[in-house]
Amino acid sequence: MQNDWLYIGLFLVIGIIVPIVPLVFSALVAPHKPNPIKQSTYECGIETVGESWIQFKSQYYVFALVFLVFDVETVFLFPWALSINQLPIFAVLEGILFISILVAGLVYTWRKGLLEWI
Amino acid sequence: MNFWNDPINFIADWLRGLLTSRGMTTGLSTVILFFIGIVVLIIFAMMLDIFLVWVERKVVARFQDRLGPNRIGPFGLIQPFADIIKLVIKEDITPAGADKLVYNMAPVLAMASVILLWAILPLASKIYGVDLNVAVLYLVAAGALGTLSIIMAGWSSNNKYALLGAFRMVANMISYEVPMVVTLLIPTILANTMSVKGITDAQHSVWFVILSPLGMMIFLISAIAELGRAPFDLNEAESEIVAGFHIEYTGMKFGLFYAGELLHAFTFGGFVAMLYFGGYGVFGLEKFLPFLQAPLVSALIFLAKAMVGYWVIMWVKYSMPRIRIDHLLAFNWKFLTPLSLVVLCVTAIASKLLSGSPTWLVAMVMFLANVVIAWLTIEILRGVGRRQRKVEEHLTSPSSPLVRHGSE
Amino acid sequence: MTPDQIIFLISAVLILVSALMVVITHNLVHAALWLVAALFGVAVLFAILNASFLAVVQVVVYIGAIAVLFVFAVMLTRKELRDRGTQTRANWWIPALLGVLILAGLAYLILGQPDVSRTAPAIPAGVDTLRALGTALVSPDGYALPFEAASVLLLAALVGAVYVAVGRRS
Amino acid sequence: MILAAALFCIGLFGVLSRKNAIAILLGIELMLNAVNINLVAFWRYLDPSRMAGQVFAIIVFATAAAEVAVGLALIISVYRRRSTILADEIDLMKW
Repeated sequence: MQNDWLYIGLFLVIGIIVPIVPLVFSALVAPHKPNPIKQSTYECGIETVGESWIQFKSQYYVFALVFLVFDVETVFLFPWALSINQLPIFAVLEGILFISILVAGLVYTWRKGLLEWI
Repeated sequence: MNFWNDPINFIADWLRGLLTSRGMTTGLSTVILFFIGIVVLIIFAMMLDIFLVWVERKVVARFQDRLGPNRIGPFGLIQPFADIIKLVIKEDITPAGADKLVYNMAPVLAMASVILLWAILPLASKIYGVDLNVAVLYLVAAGALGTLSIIMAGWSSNNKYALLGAFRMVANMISYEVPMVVTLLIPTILANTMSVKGITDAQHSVWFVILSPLGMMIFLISAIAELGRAPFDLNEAESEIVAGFHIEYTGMKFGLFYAGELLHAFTFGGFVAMLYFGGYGVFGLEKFLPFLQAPLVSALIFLAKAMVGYWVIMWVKYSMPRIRIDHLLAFNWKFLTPLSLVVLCVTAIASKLLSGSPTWLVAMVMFLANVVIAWLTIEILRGVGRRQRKVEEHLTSPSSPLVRHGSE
Repeated sequence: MTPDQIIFLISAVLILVSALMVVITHNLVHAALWLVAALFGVAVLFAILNASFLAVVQVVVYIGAIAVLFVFAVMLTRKELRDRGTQTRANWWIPALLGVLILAGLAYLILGQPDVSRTAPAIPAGVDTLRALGTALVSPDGYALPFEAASVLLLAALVGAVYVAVGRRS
Repeated sequence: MILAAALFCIGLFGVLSRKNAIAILLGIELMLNAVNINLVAFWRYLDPSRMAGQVFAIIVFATAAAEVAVGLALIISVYRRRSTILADEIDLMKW
């Protein structure tokens, strides 16, 4: 099996155990006196008003969307970046075409004024 | 194989011999071997983390020309330990209504995503976790885990400010991940491989920073933004949203977030060093001074460079004012991403055309190309600035009753 | 039982359990988080199948972007503050039955295949699959057209989604 | 492959039995992943030299991403207008 991935897998397992150790340790050591006052969420003094799952502007969604598209684009570009030396000039131009199409998308969102954060 | 120039493999073989002699299957012994290797690496990382806490406070003090902690022990070296003990002792309060599982998982994930980065960090030509051939993408994946842990923290602590802070932070991290990934592409093109070791070897002749200074600049800026350090740290901004998504975490959980962030900053310092400043190579001096080859020494070189990178991050942190969220995001999408894409295309074309030529020619041309791009962008910005100002004058001048349009 | 199989089984169980949880949990955000666990299992699976590029891409694209998008969407559309009441439709057992039937049919078909053996690992060619992937993706005779078509698809998705999401704002 | 089939069926079950529109999208996402697993499995076991499998898998990634983006955008706009996303209330085509 891939030794590299075995290493990464093991690394992940230990990576998760390492933060847990102090947590468990502190759970044991720290005093446990939960009382409602202490547990009320910290609201700089004022009581929590309403539930905390408030709705908010769709601005966040647009940013996540543009990020998703560009993320997928960069993933497409990685193999292209790797094989750039073996291929004739045509491949490079092709990659540039790929990028320019998506930049057009970015310009569209920019024109539509969606990138402002009102 | 004498111990000096190849410690890791030497120990590895010795251990393997020991284990297989006990009759374990080779597969199992490699697993145990990896296990020991990883534990050593992580312990080293954690020790470094504690040391970083001290360094941070000391260096910060120097910036603001006051003395750092020096009460406990020589130069306050024991101070970080005191902090840790304090954090462990403090009571962990989970807010009412918080969603237990996710609430406890978030700090663990935050720390785990940083530790994962250490798997591929090349300390020296021989000492490194594993030479993945997709190391660069692996780095982005660890970043994605970080974003996820922030969302979990923000959502689960059932606190409006935490949620708002978390989402602002996520929006910030997400939008800065794009230029970061694009500028990660540049070393991949230049070194024609994604494996970390390949990139460092390719830089023996000339550091990538000379080939694409702009790429390095953009990577540094987006890395700082990705870390949530000033000037992009609107999340922990005291004035605005209290403590962002950290609010509800007390005691050790907060300690994990804090330690994670510090280690993250140092690791990124290391990555900047590795990607653009030639990792552990000393600008090609390797060939003449054989002793530089020794892994332990090159590890020191790498750590020195990483420390310099970290110092720059800290220096920026404590001398730059905080940027407002909309400028922050607008800056990224309107300026950084297009610029990084342009630089990417230019590097691609240049590296393609000059693939045959000697390296110094490549370096020179690339450098010129980057300078030209930089000059162009300044030109465009000046133009935009001028137009903006003209619009301003036109509007504010008493003669025009026109209400100032644009985002109120 | 070679180590491969053990890891394969573990990740298979992980994927199935978290997939089931995605479908069953009432709280929507939990469903999204279980989805992340399932996607992670799939990434481990890709790693086992030596498709290392795909494994990392899976983590970056799916968990990095799509899971985040889901959480954002869940956040944006939470009219009723807590998902009270059963999430599943009244007569939920019909789809369950349908699902099981289809599963049985597919399993029967798969096992019927002559050459399907549980572990028929073909040793991959020595070539660095990643670079081969790159050349295949871009070379004119290879898959150049889908490469560009994918970019147009992404552009269309971006424009459409942005237009729809924000609606008719000034 | 049995695993992929099982995952596909779970996704299908999710799509059919969930009320919330977003949960249906989650189900679809599961089914897409099942397809991906099959693709890579075929690539790995049948002929790793030819790159068809992996390229196709990446294209599936792109389509899945695009699909989720547009789907969620629709849901949000429906939510803004009708302020409900429970599937059985959005069944009239022209409202």
